[in-house]
Amino acid sequence: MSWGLAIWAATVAFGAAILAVTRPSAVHALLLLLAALISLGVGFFAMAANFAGAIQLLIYAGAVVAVFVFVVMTIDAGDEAMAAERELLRHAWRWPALIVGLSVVPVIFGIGGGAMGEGDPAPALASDLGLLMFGDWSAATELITLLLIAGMLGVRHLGRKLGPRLRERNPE
Amino acid sequence: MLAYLLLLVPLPPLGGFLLLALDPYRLDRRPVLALSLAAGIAPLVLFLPLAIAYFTGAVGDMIAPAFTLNFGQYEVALAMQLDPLSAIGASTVTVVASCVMIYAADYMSGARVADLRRFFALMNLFQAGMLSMVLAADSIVFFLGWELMGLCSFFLISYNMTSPRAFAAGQKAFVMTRIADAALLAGLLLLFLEATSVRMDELIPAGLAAEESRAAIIAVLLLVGALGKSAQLPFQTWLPTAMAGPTPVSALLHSATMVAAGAVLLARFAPLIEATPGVAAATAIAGVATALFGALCAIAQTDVKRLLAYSSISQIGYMLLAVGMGAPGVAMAHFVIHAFFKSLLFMAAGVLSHAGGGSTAIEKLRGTAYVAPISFATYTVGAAALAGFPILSAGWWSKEAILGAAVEAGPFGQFLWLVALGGAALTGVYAYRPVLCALRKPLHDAPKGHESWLAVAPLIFLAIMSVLGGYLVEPIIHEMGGHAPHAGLGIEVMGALAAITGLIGSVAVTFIPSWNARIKRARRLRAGMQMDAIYYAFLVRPYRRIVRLLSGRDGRLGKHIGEGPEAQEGGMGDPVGTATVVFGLWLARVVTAPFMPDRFDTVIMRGAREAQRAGLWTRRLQSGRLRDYALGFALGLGVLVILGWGMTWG
Amino acid sequence: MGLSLQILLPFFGGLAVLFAPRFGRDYERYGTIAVMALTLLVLIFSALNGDSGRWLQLVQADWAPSFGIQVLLAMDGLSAAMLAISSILGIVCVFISWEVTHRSAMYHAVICWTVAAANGVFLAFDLLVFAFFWELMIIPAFLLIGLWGHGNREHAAMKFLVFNAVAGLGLLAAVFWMGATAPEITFDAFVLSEAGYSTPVQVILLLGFALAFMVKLPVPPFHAWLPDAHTQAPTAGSILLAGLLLKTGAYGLFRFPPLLFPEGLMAVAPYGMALGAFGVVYGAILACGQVDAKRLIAYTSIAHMSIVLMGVCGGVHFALAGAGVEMIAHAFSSSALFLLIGALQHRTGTRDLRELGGLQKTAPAFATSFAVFFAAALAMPGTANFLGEALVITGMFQVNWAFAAIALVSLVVSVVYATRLIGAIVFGKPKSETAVFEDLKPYELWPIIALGAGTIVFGLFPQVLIGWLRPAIDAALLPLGVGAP
Amino acid sequence: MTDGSIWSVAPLVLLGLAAILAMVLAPIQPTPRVRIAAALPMALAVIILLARLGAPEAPVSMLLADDGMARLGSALAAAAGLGILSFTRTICTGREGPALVAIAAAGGVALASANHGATLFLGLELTTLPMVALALMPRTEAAVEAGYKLFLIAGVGAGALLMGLVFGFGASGSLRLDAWSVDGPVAAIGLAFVLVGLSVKFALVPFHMWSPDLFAGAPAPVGAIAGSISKVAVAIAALRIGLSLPAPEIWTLGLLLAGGAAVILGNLAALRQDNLLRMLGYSSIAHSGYIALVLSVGGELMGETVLVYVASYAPAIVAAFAVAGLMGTGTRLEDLRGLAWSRPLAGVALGVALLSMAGLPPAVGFVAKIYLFSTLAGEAAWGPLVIAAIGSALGFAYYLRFAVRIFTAPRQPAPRATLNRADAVAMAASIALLITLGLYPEPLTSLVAASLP
Amino acid sequence: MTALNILLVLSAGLFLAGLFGVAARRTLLMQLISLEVMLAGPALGFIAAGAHHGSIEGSAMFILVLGLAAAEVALGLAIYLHMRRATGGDSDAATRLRG
Repeated sequence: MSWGLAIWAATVAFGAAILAVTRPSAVHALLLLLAALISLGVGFFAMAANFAGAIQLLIYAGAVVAVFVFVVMTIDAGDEAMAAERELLRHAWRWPALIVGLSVVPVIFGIGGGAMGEGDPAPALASDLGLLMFGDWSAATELITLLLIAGMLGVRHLGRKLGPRLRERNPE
Repeated sequence: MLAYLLLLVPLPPLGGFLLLALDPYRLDRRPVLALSLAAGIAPLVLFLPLAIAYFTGAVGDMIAPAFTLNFGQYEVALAMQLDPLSAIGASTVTVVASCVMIYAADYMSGARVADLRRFFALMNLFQAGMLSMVLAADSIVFFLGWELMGLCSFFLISYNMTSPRAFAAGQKAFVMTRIADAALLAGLLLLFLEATSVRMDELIPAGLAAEESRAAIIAVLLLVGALGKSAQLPFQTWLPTAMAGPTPVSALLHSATMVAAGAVLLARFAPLIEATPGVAAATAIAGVATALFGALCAIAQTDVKRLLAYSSISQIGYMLLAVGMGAPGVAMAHFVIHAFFKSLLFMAAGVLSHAGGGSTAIEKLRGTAYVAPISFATYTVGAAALAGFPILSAGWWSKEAILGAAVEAGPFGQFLWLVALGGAALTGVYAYRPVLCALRKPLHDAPKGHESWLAVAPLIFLAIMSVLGGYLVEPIIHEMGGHAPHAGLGIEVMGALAAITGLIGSVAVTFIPSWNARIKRARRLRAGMQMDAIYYAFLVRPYRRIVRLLSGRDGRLGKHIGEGPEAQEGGMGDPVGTATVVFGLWLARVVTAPFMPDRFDTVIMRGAREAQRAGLWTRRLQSGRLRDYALGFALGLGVLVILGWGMTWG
Repeated sequence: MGLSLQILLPFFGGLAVLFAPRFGRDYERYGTIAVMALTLLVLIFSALNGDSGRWLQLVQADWAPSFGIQVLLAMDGLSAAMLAISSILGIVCVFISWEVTHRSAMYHAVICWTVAAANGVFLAFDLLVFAFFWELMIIPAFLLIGLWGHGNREHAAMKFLVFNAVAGLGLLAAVFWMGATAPEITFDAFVLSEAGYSTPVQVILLLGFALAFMVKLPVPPFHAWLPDAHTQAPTAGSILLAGLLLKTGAYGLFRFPPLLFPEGLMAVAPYGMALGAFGVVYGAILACGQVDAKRLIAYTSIAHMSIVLMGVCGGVHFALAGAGVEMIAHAFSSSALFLLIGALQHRTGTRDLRELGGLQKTAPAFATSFAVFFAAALAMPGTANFLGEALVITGMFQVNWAFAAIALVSLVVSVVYATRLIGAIVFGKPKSETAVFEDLKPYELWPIIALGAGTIVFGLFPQVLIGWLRPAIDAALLPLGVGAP
Repeated sequence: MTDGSIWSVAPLVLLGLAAILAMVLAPIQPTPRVRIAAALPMALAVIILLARLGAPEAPVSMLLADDGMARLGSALAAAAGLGILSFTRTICTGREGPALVAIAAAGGVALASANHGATLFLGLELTTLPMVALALMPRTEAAVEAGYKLFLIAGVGAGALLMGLVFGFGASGSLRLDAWSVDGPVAAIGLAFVLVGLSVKFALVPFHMWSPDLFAGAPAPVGAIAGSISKVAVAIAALRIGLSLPAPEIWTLGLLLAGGAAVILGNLAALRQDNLLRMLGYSSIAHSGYIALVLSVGGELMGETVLVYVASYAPAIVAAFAVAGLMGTGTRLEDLRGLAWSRPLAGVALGVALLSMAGLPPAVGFVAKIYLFSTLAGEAAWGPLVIAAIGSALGFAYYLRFAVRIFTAPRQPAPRATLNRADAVAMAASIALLITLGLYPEPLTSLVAASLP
Repeated sequence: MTALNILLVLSAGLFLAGLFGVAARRTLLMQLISLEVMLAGPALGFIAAGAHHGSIEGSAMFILVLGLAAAEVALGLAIYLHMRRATGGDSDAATRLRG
């Protein structure tokens, strides 16, 4: 349980995230996102949440970002798209930065300074997690599956060829 | 038991009225005439035995209660009574009414069936009204009869539907008599409050017992009521114009019964009048003044009916003089005699004018004496009674009684006697004018026409009564409890001399061309001293101006209210009403403009515009661009987090 | 039970009538008559075997206890008379609108609902329910004028709605304030009458109530809506308006001020009488200036109702009895006059007095019935109107002679406008419009006979009527501590 | 799993079953039959919930509370879901419509009975994602755009909620809502984040921007879900948080600011709207504002007022959307002219719904308004009282504008369109509910009083 | 300033970075990426708090967050592909619904 390594990994992830968000090119952003997620995974291992770390690396960094890469590959995000993006970005970031900055100050001082109460750090064992997820939290597990089903239903419908009636309703 | 017969007296004419007015069986001409006559004469048939029994002492005073009403703790018993005044009044009314009904049956034979039915229905209703007034034992039935007469006179005067003049005359008559009725009602109600009962025999003592000022006010109100109904001085202008009605109406209503009802009223409440000396004097003065005024105006008339109308006014003036002098009995005697000869004069004049080509102008009557001899003869007898031809005519006896009563009433009475004497002389002058005119040769075409026996029969009867009536004066006065005034031989001789000078004057006026011309030129006198014009200028026109001002007919008020029917011409002005609307609009505009979901859309649009501008601002906020939504989110987050953090400092 | 039927029967009857045309032609008319007749029968039945105490019938059941609202219906002589009038006028309305075909099912339903709402007002003694029915009453009348009126009907209907709704606010404000400040939230009129408010508070609350009643009465200066509403309303609308809605104002004045704010009423009474006196003269003068027949009768209604206001404020036994009788007499006479003018307009298409005339020749039955109600309009003795006015004048003599004099003036001025009305319509030569004029049809004649009989019978034999009103009058006088002088 | 707790979890299970059943049957059976298959378990869930209103508490797990509020909220959510099912037609919501509605109802039930961070988060997301999916169903450009806007803003909102839970978890060590200590800055900021998360779903200003576009663009069921299920559930969750936490300043102040702004902005923006759905969107923002004001003011009547307001708003919005669904998403003010004559049942349903939302006497909205104003006046909170008064006055203006249009005479007599039975039943039920409760509010008031501690 | 404070600040930082990304970037894809970054924030926060307090609920909540992220990616990309055809992937062009 080494807090130093965890903090170090988190700062790397934060830096990667900042860069990902500000790069004009989609591909660079995607790679930086991947880097951030991987470093988070390392942080989880550092905090002895091994199962979470594994899940993070395998599913989040692996599968989820893989889908992103697949989508980015299908569309040709060529350089003129990048130029257009840089153009769009240049004069559009001032206001958002200011407004989001509003809540940075209270977060840093409020959270940073806040008393957290001493906790007894203990490694998060996968067995306890299993017991919890299918014991007390069985309702939550059911609900998250329902959530995924909802997402799946939506995606499946969007993907389907338009039925005859629907096509005549919206010709495009 | 006999008392309930009393209740039956006014019922037949009432029944006649209902049958004729509602006409459930669609009667034809003949049945209508038959029914009217039956209903008209039935009260005479019913009442005469009662009257005779009463006068001969076979049956005493009696009261027939109809039904009782209770208002809260007051018991109000409506009833009819038989006492000297009601007996005399009722018998006169029934006799005269029967004569007029018979006369009318012939006179009106030319009218359409529908008009005939309407005419006789109203005549019967009138008779029911008059009888119930005379026989009433309580103030409510009295006032009911009183007002019913007013209503019938309105409809009868304007009987000739199509002529606007008749309607105007009817309306004027109804309004003026109604003013008097309002005063009478006030008096009766005040009396009721004094006596907490409606019965006459309790009202009068309560009126006497009332304290000074209230008794005076009540007496004055009763006097005004009488003056109005009997067309005495301040209210006399409606009677001459009322001649627009058919002759039988004039004969019954405007000579014998309705117009004289004022005298009956004063006779009924005589104790109250006498109790307050001021009012008694006022009654006498009003009477004498009207008598003089009536006589003067009558002289200048060119129309025989207007002449007779003014003569009715002056004769009733005499009755009021009698009551003023404290001799109601004498007044009632003159009422009876006057009823006979005045209705005779009207009916005879009617026949004569028919004979003289239909117009009632005196000039047109020339030569009718020879065409309708009987009616001319009866007219002459009537004129003699009117003028008070000594000894022979009944008029002389009743007038002498009045003059005698005036003389006996002390120095003030003697002065009034002198004036009354002058009046009597003038009466003589105008009374014989139509008679003498009828005797003259016709100017050009000889008048033709005939006299049917149906019309003439009542004339003859009345002529007889106008002569023999003198014998009735003494008993009537005694019946009424007064004493026959014997003012000594000198006064009677003076009276006779006045009558004779009247006759001579009349001959002079008719036959001396210069005097005749002066009468023709006396236009102001003919128009009743222009009293009519004066009333119109000072009363009617200002009232009309107020009405037009308030009802906005002059458009001044109507225009500025803006849209809606207020602006259109005609009866929309109503300042007080529109004031509230204008105030409401102003209030709406100032206070509740944006929220008034109402037709005042000008207000709404102004209110809505401010809300709309605010609405547009918010909708611009909703730009549709997702990034702005995210910015909004970030802003909200920032504010809340700062607040949250700030809170924990404290 | 009989009482709640008085309200529910016409209401659900109205609903049933809505669907009646499906069953056959004119079924909605027979349906409405049946409903009204049934309501009348139930009324007579419950009135006859009512107990002899203060109230003939009393129904008390709570409706929404959490808000302190309860169904509190009570009936005594006065409200029984009013309910009878509303049912009778309902039947009369159906008879005279026999030729109305435009949406006639809805038309008859609205008539039923007006009667239902008016019955609600006459019976409710829970102030909130009373205020509810008071506001509810405006809607059917608004529809009646707005949808079936003629000429500039939207303007008139809107003016009627605004006047009455705004006035209703006064009533609502007072009721809510009283209900809220009562120890435990209640709107029961009897409980609130013992609430013992101080005199100034009573005066303010009384003004709130009076505002609503005086607009409905109507008394100048709140009367601007009446002439417009009457001229644009259909005949049945005018009859319901004149015969029923005006009476609710009078009934309200008769019932609640003495019950709830006796001291307030005694303080305000002189001003009330002065306003009434002004109204009498003002209404009468304006009536003389009118060109439109219905407008003329509308202004006479204002004059007559001002007399009722004077009577109620008189605080003396005679004045209150006179006000009660005048209310009922006016219901009969003004409804009949509106009926006749409505029939006249139906045939000739105009109400302008300058274009009418000569009906005596062409329609004698019409002329005769007009004459009867002409007599009633100018308060001829023998008609109930005279009795009402005479009693009020007697009461005024006991209170203040000036007001009595003014009331007498109204007797005289009433002759002027009455003769002007009958002169323009019945007398004179028949003009182009009135040349061809078929006489009254049976369905118009029977209501006239009924209303005429009502006026004459109560005029000649008022014993029945005054006996009925006695308990209500004594109750109204009791709190004033006046009792019988 | 004591026997009592079986009944307490039964509704959630039944709704999950309904969702699965609908999903399975979707490709095989025609949609009406799928709708009935989904409707039956839902109806059973509603019945169980109403039956157990008085029963003793038997929480099945630490995640789901089982008190009166939860049951009433769940019942309302499930009933609203049932109502929405009636007008989820295949044309606008595809074959997967009923399944998504069932999922949303399950989410509503979970959120209503959430007293733990996890169920609060899951409930919130379970009501949002089906709405996004449903919004996408017609695949028209407008619908997809609306869906995307909802997707993104709701995603951001969920992120904020999670951050709030993280801070709360960090500060107090437990995710149970009633275990939060509110003294430190961390917990306060955490509560702020949670409030932001909830406000997004509650569509309070400035987080409301997705709502009008969603109502206007997406098919009717989506708006109905947003207006009824999600508003009911979020209101009860917020109520539960408000009741369990000892009056933190940020919570009341935040709700006051956001709520007040929502009332003013929602009403003003709705004033000149001609599109029915957009007007309903803005007015739903306003109604969330009223509830937020009540939550911020507090007082012993707060619970009853929120429950009565929500109970009176849900049927009204479902009825309004049933009619809007019938008439297509682009219905403008003009299209409503004479609706009462061309489609009597739909016209009356929409008319009564609008009257109830405006708060006029015959409908139950009037009772809700009485509760609202008596709470605000009772706590002498003059600011919110004035705002609420101005808001409802403006509300009269635009609601009556639409309501009057329905009852005015149509220019040309439109043909009488026939409703399918499900629509007719839903509309009739909502009219009956709104009017009877409006005239005789006793059952509702006693039910609400019983369900509160 | 315990380790947890720093970690929580960093997780808030991640969240705010994601929020900045959504607010600033116009293309749909970048907004979706920023959304993923935003959801990474709480993931870190839950794990850190769970570790600090030794409670397994952190990891459980992490799994829930993960589930949500997965569902959102799926839906987001599906919408992105569909909207690319109409508005060329630019979120500012998608303003049919406004006012």
